[in-house]
Amino acid sequence: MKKIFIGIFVIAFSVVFLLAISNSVDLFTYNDSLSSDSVSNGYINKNVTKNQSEVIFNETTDAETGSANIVTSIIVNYRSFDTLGEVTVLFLSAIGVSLLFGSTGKLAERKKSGFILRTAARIIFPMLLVTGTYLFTHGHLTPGGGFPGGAMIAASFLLLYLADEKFVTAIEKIKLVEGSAGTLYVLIGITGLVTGGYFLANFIPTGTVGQLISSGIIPLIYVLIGLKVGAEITSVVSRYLQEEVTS
Amino acid sequence: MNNPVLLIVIPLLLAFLSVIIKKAGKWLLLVGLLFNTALAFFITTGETIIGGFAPPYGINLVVDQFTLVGVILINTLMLITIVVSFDLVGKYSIVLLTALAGINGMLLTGDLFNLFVFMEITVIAAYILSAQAKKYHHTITYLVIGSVGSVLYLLGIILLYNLTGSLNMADVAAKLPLLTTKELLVPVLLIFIGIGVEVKLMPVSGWVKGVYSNANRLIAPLFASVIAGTALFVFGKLFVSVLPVSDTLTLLMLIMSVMTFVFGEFAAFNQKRVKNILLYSSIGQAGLVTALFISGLVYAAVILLISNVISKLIMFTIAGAFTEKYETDDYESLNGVFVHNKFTGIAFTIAALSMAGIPLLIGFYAKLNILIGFFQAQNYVLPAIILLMAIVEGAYIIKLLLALWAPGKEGQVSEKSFAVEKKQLLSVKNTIICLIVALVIIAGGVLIDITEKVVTDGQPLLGDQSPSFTISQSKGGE
Amino acid sequence: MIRVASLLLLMIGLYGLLSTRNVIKMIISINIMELGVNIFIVSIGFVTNGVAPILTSQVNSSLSNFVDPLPQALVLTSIVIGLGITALGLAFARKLYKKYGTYDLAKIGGMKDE
Amino acid sequence: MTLITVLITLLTLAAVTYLLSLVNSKLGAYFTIVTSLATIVMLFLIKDSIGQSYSLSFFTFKLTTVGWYFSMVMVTVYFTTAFLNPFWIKKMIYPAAYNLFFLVSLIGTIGMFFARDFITLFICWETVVWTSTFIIQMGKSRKSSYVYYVVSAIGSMVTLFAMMLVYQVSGTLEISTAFSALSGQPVLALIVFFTFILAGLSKIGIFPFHVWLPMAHGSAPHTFSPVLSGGLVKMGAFIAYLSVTAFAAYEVFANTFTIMGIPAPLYIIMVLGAISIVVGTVMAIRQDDAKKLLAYSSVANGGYILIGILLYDQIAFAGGMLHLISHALASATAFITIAIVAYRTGTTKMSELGGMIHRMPVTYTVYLIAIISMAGIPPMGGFVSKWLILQGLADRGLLFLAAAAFFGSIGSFMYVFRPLSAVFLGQLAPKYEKIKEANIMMQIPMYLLTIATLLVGVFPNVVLRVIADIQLEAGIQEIVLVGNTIVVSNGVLDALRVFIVFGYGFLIALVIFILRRKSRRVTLMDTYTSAEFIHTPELLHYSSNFYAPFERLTKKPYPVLNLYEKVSIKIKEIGHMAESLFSSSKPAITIFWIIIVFAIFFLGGVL
Repeated sequence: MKKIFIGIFVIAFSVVFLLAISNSVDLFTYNDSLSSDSVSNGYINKNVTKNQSEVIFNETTDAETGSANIVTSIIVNYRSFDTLGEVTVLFLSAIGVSLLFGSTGKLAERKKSGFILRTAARIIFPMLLVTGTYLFTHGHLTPGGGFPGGAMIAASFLLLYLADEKFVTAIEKIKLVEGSAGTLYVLIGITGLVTGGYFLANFIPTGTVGQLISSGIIPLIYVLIGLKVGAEITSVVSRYLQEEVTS
Repeated sequence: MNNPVLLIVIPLLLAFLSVIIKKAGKWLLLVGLLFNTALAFFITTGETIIGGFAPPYGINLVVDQFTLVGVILINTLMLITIVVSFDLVGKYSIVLLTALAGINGMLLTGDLFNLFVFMEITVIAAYILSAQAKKYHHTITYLVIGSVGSVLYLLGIILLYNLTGSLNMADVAAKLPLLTTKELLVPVLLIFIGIGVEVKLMPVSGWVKGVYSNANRLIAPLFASVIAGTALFVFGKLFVSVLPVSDTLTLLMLIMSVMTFVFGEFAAFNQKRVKNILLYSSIGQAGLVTALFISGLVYAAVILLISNVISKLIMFTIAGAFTEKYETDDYESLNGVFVHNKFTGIAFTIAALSMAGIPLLIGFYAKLNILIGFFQAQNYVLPAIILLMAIVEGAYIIKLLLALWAPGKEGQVSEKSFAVEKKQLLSVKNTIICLIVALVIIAGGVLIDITEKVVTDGQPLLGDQSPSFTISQSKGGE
Repeated sequence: MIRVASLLLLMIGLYGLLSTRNVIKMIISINIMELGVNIFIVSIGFVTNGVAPILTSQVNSSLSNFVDPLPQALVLTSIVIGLGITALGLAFARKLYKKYGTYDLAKIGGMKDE
Repeated sequence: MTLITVLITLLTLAAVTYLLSLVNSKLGAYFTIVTSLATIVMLFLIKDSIGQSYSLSFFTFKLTTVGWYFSMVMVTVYFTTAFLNPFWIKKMIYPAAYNLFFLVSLIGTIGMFFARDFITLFICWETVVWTSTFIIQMGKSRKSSYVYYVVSAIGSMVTLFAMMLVYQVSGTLEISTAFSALSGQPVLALIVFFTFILAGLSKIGIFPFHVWLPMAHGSAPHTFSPVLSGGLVKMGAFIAYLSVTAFAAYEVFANTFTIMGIPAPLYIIMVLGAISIVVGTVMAIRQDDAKKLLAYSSVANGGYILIGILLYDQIAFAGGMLHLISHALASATAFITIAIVAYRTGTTKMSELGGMIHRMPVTYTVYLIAIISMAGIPPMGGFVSKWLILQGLADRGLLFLAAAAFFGSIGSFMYVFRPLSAVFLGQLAPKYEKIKEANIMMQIPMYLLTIATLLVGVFPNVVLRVIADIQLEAGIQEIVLVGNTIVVSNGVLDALRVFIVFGYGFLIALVIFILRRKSRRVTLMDTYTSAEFIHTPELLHYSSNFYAPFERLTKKPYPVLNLYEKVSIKIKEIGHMAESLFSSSKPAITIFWIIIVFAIFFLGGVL
């Protein structure tokens, strides 16, 4: 009964909310093209600092950020500071989880996994690892990047956990990866500050748009992010699994 | 090397490093705090671009006088809080370092989405810290409400992005006059509620009681003065310089702020526990500060904010010590606790009196500025409310002080023998720190010309045009 | 239409928060709200007949009709933050369960704090 | 020597006293005597430079006759009371703080009386409020300290509103010029008048702000009650003075509705004064605690002072000003004697005392003279001042006020007589057989105050000359003084002649008393009890249930304190409501509020 009232209440509010929000945003029709005063035009044409009208795949060189994936260029270059914060958020929640659970090192009692899973895991684990690595090394060229790549690496470890009830990750080593990746990210930023005058400035030549070795610090950072995210999520997962279950 | 970005980056770097060098965590925290506090004093006003991309495209840090005050104040307060309760830091040094980075990011950033990110960093750190009390259900409440707040804030800024095509604060502010009030209603409201959760505005401050009242000597002042102060500075920046909306919306926001102020003070009057009194009083004061920001009295708001966070720092530290030593903070069971801790008591009293607005303390200077500002704006209702609340405020503060200073039952002459068992509340070092902070409260209220110079540096804060009280004014006819 | 749907997801999340006292369900509700907002953010950047903002050998010029890349970048950040909060929230929930033996906030609120 | 030097010297002395008290609290207490004596000396030294202005940081001062007069009254009370400090200081929980606050409150009052601008006035005012609040808590009750603060805060906060309002209208904080901007704005002036005078009303204990007096006076440390009643209450009179001089109520309200020739707002305040006289008198009669009784008498006398000052004319104003000093002296004396009795016996409850005249004759005599003055019986100071006030009221034909004043005069016989007979006369309780007279150090203030009371009573013109200067300063007609006589509309008053006549009468009575003395001393246990053993002889004491018949008449106490309590409970209820509505630990409630707020905002934004 109570839930019905809440339902009616929320429905009524939804109507109000949709009416209200329709003043600010058109709910049913979409633009045909990007509006000219949006900042995104600058990102797409890579002409925020340089006077450049068009970027051509595999031709344009020395663009202000050489990433073919524009979203990546925003994440890791134009708004890289956000990403540093984002990584920190993940870092912080990993720390939070580990602080909450403490490191008992003991495994929760788990069911023994089946033969198929155990066998398949051994095959799939390296594939996942490789795919994850591929995702973050090609983040500046193709969809993907550090975050999905890292998540995939973490997934591969989760798979190991599922497959082997005795599997334990060396949390200390994971932490080392986590910490040093983060430190390196900041150090890259500071190097940018020292050499280019801006924190996180792209101080490496950006190369040709579309090449693997291009776009300056972007792949570098994405690799770091990939490692860091992978390490963090793995650490979160293993914390959950290692936490002693008190009956 | 006085680049403000270092305020954010160095703590982060140290946080990452302390994962590797585990044992050095506490000392790295101290290094980070000292570095930040020292650097904060050397920051100059101006704009810092990050990544080399000019503002509407890249992220920038904006340091104006308002932010500068915030940065110096908040970093110093955080240093003091942590130095005072350094023994309680324990494993939380990384969290505190990231919180330090997040707080500085919130204060400095000139980008709406970046603000969201740093706000999340700060808030998540706050969630983790609040769990130190082991009262996980309060933390969950905080987490749920906080997450809803950030979701709403995010929705708000994305709507603003849709309307203006930008996320940069200055850029958005420049494009706002082209928009109608109707269009702005929802985004501004969403941002208001989103920030309101952190600022502790009344209907959305449900989490505050559970979290603050169970916090210890380290966490309570950290929340009540450092994080709350940061949230208020951000509120001021957003609603004075970025989203200066007008008309009905302002009126409604003002009503909500004043409601928070009145109800907060009333609720504080109703409390028996020291921390509860303080937390409701800080809710009330936050309401007053937001009301001042919305009314455009920036200078008065900043002074009130400063006086309030400094007072709360001392008082929450000592209130935390109460629970630590006596396992209660009900002021009636702490009868005469200051008999044994006179200097701690003096620091507490000065802070409390400043909160009650007694003359020659900074709280009174704040009150004067508020009154002068409102009267100048021909607003007579709010000063009346503020003064009536000052009576309520004074009433609960005097009740608290009397209980803590003067042991004894009604009808009996107050004597030492009636006081609670003798325990040392704060160590000598901490007492001295508290007294020094209390001295700042006095100095800020007496040397008002210097206070004004330090706070404004001769420029109006965020274009504030309201008058402030100066020494020459009292001379009137001369 | 997708915008309305995403906002309705937000409302479903709100409904969940209003109607449940179970911590896990609350965290799920928050996830639904975040999901709604994330979809909404992406939909803000949507351009009719637009292509993904990636330069490839097929779409090789920046003058193509790209969808807005910025909301996509923002949404990535927002997702990760959501993930962090969820992880933390679940950890709290688990500690809560260990301590009180229930996920029901109302029951816990009634218990005496020791 | 300038005023600034004086204030800085005093602050230094206060600090020195504090430091000395930390070493030896008794030494510090002696030093409070030295400091207050130094204050008197310095006030005399700066008397020549009256009319000059000074400033220090944001403090500005102007040396005025009225300020000087008020300061002298205040410092006299402080000085004489300070003699008691050494004996009580060991009993204080914070002796050093007591000494410091004692002196700082004195400095605060002096600063306030010489304040030239509102901020200085307010700061000094609040300083006194807070220091005295902290002193009162060292006494018997925390609640009284709380009530004292709250009532004071009501006054001072509302007054701060008035000050800021005036500042906004006039653009200046200087008291005299700021108020002048109000002329021609009757509504604003009305608001400012009522809000400004509220501080005065709350401090002088005018109905309905009198609740704090009996509580605070009754439970403050014995050494502070004389200061509270004799001194600090008079700060309210100063505010009343400002409201008729600087604010110029008579001119501002000249064109408004008048009652009996007095502008309505002023008349309302005077009626409140009259009510206080009645309430104070009636309540004083009912009290069992001597200090509470005297506190209620202060309420009544505050009413006289207020009416006198607000009448703002040649005679009643002089009367009010004179009553200020005569009540200060009498009340301080009475409180000091009660304090000494309490020092020796440990109680201030009249039903537990009695017969002290046998053990403390000096104290008795001093108390007698004090209450004679307080009741307005010639030839003491209170007579002249009350007579002048009544004369002024009669001249104006203000019958209601005059009736209240007469009632108060008659009632005061009843209440001042009660402690006299209950504490000093009658049978001595067995447990007090061994007590001694006050020692010589405690006797000094009694002698000083008695001499002062007599001087004011016999040679009132010494004081009235200063008052005439004040009247000159305030711009009203000065009181006419010829030699030792006061000239009023229907004749002259020669206080010396009155004294001589009464002196003869007293002598004759004394002679008869000594010659015809046949009384036998009856002890408390000397009772015919029909072989029953008396377990509680105190109940047989005639001072228990002293005014029983009268008390039955006024059985129902008035509900003012209840009003404050009700407001406080209401505030708590609202606070509780807010707490339960907005501070739920359930997230759902907060989400609900978010939705509601959003809906309200949307509707408000659209409409």
